[in-house]
Amino acid sequence: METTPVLPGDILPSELIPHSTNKAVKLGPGLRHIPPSTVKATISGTVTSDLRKNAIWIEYNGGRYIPTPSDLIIAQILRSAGEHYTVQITPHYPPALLPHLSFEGATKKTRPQLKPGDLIYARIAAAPKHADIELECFNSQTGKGEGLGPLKGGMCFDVSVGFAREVIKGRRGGVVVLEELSEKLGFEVAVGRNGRLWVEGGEGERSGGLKHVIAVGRCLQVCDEKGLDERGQRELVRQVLKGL
Amino acid sequence: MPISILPPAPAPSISYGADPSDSDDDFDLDGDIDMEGTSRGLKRPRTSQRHIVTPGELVTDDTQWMRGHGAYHPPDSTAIHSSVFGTILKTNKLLSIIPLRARYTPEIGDLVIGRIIEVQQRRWKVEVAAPLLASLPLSGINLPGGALRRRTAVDELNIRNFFTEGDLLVAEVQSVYESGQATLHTRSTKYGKLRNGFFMSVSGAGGGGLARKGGIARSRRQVFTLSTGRGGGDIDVILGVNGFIWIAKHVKPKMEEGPNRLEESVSMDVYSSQNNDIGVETRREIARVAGVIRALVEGGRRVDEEMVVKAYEVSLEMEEGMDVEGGDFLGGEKGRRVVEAVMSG
Amino acid sequence: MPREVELSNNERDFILGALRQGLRLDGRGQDVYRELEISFGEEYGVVDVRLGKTRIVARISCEVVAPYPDRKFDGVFVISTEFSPMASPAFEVGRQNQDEIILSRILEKAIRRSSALDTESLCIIAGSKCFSLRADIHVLDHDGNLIDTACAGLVTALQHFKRPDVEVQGEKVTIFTAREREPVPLSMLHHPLCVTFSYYDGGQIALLDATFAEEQVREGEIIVTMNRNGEVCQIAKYGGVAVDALAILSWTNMALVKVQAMTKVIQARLKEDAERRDKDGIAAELRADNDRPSERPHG
Amino acid sequence: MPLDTSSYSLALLRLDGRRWNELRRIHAQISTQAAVDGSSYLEMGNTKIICTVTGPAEGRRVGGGGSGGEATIQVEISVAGFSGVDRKKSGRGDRRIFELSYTIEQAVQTTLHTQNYSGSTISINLHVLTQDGSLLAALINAATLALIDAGVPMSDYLCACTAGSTTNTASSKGAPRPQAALPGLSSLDEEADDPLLDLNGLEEQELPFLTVGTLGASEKVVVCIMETRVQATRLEEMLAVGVDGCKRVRSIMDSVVRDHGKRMVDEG
Repeated sequence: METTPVLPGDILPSELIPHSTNKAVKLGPGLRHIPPSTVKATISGTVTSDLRKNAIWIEYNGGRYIPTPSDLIIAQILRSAGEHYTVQITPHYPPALLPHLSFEGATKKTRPQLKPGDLIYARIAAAPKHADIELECFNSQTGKGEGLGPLKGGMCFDVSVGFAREVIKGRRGGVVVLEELSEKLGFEVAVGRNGRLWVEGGEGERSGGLKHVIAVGRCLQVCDEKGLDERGQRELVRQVLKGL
Repeated sequence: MPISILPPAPAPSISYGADPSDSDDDFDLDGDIDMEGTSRGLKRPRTSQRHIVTPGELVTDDTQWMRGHGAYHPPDSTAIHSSVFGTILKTNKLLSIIPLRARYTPEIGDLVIGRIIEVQQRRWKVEVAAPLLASLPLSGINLPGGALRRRTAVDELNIRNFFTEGDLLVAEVQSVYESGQATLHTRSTKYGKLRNGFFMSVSGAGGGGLARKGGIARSRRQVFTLSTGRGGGDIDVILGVNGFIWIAKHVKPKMEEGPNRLEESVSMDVYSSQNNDIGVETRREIARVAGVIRALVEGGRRVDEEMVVKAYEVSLEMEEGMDVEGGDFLGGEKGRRVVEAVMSG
Repeated sequence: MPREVELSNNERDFILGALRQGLRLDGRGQDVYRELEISFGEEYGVVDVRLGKTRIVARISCEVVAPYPDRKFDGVFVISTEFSPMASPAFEVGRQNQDEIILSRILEKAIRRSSALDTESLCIIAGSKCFSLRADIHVLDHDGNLIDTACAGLVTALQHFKRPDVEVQGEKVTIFTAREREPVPLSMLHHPLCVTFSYYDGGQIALLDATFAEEQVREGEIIVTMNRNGEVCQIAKYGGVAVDALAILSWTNMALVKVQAMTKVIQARLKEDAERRDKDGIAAELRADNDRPSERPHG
Repeated sequence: MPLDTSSYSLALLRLDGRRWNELRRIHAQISTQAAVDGSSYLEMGNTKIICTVTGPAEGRRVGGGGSGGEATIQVEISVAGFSGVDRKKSGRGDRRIFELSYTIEQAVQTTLHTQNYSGSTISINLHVLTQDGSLLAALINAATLALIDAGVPMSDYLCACTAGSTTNTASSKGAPRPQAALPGLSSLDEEADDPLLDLNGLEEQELPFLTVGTLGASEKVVVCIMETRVQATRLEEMLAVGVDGCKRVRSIMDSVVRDHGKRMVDEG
């Protein structure tokens, strides 16, 4: 995996663009194709490519989350209207729609009854340019929940969008905090690409449970703010665990 | 009741603690309301009509009572306190407080008069003086061309041909949501658009029960026809439970009503907003009825068929007995005299 | 359109649950402030205050104007607040937010009405000339406790600011630039600071320096403004859940301790800055003196 | 307007002849306006307020989202130009008025049981006819009475009054004490000072005071606003006197409501 920093307007050198004979090159966020064969960066960040998938995109941190189809996100119910929930992904984006029946095994009778303010872990089903964003909490092909759905209890922590992406990638993204923490503490995590992390400390909100959740949240936020490398992260985890 | 200018009063003593009203605070459940409702086996809930409670007052700390409307438990206590200003109503073990004055709370089956505020895709939003606007779905009205006709997309497009913003209608409360929002229907020839008359409203009529004073009482007949003197002809009076009143010229239905001909009677005419011809005499009598009702309200009396009819007759008598100097206006002193005459007679 | 960030039910329950066990998300005790960081700008009266992520810039400026006709012996002192949209998605430019009006009212009462600033000292010639002092408060980031931060920022800025020196000869007024004469610090009578208590469970839990999330789940707040001499300048409890009168008294006592501690931090930072400037100040003055003769021939 | 407060210590009578713990005459009426859901007229001494309440009724949707299932409360205060000593036209954007209405809004929100009225608005309109001190207290009391008349459920009366202190060291006009003065030194001459209940306009201009609003006769404080500088040691007395005053205000308001109720029941 190569990383080269680029600025908006930079023309990508052709050696960075994966060349494959049988597959078309896929351009990801932050890149723009100008025919016939020029690729320009539209955002500053590092060029990242995946040769296997024949894809290239720009990895960047900061800015707002822009909903992209098939992203997993943590969103908040605003209200229920008609046959949809109106859901907020970020405060800066118009609300998205989540159909009442987009849950695993949901029928009119058995669908989850969510109140305003409840959190859900959902996938962006479609993000059309000029219409409402649609979410789903199950795989529409298989009908399985795949871990999506309402999030009960726990706590939600805000982190930067880039960090959330790194957490999803885990070790590959250079984040080892969760692994390190999980050796000592038991907890459950959901990572939303919209920069929200949900942490739940297991059964019962006993003092230990709450404390662990707070500790996990603090580790993640400090990591994000200070941009710690792996060693720094290990050190941080060691300190926090000692504090418990 | 307007603000009265007071004569200089002697400064009240500071010792309000010894105010006679305070003795009422020690309201004794055994003495006042007893268990009369249950012990006598009455079906009808009984109220302690004379006893007034005010917000925050301890009603009872006996745990056998259940808390109803207008009452609350303070945090970490099982005692029942009143949250409104009103009288106590007991229904078996349920203790509720009926406010003396409140906005209208819709109940299923209420006959109400409303005004269309908003037209939406498949329904109207109707102001009925309740905390929330009531909704009248397109499916809740009789469509012209027979009751069995199906609602079509064309009807949805022409929704304003039936009712439009500002129209008045009389309807029945079909259901009430948990939020307190009412759904109305006009699926009867009794209900529908109002015309040929005069609208007035009586505030603070809500609250329900027997405690309602100076307002419209829920009674068996909310709609009645009054045959007036002085060439006025028949006048329809509709007393909406929500405090809205409609007084209009009586118009005979065009067709004979019969169970089988109901469908035909629903023509587009029902939704016309055009008034019929109304003679001067009729107009004057409509105004008189309105004046009579207003006098009753100002006098703090209940408004129902009996009272309205009686008061109307008294006002006619007074009119004939006197010179016509005061005109037909029934305000102020004259109104008070009408009310007094009704109460004494 | 951005909308106000509302906490999810999960966060609400969690924060409250943790508070009931004496835990705060950032690990502080209930009566512990975040670290008050103060830095000064190049000019006098420019102060950047941070309390955790909350950040406020206060700037004092002054000009000479005619005093108000009904207050001939007083200078003019205006406090203006601005919430920048970058602080929170709920803030909009140009539209006054409810919190903004309340913040400016509290500052008004805490500093102006308590006569922390001696406005009479701003008068140059009664009825015709006086200094008009303007304090601009800019909220750059909002993570709770805006009022305490803004008040600390404003009071620090007022102490840091220096107005130009003036000389009055009859009707003639000479205003000296900073080069001609060392500017004069403002005359302050006392230094009020705000302490906001956010309470939960009917006053059983009281938090100091609540973060934005903690503010959103609180039942009510009470803002106490005191100076280190133990004078209460202002108390504001706008509604909220009822609390015991005794709790209010004990909170005022606690506020005094916090105000005294905060005053110490502010004074220390002011002193550091003054020392740093003193060295530069002398150097600058020397340079100015040397420059002057050489400029003369041209003038 | 300098006020000679020195005479107080001699006769222990205030300018208007009251003792320290005396309320002014409170007169109130409810159901004064026929066209609204609830109304009241209140006099606290020479401070006179009319209040009308409309609702709960469905108002214009603000924002779009339901605000947590509670009714919205709107407070509007209009101060008559002739209400004060100087004829003044108060503008729309007056922050002081905004603060008053914000206070009432916040105080009423927690006192009313608005959970049952989600989506509707209760609007409270207050008109100040004359002002002679204790304005906020009078506004709160008038609003409470009008809300009771409108039949809106609430936990208890929200009643308010002011309490002051004859301490003159910290009044806005008084010579400000230099910073160096130790708090201990000044307390000697303060011992003769008395707390005062229910201040009138003149006293308010001269003396430090606070407005307390309590929930019924309990000692739970809903509103506490103080805008003048005072030694923290004086606070306890002022609060105690204020809370006690609120209890008395409650019993006066309660008797007004009861009298009115009795008349309604008797007449109907």
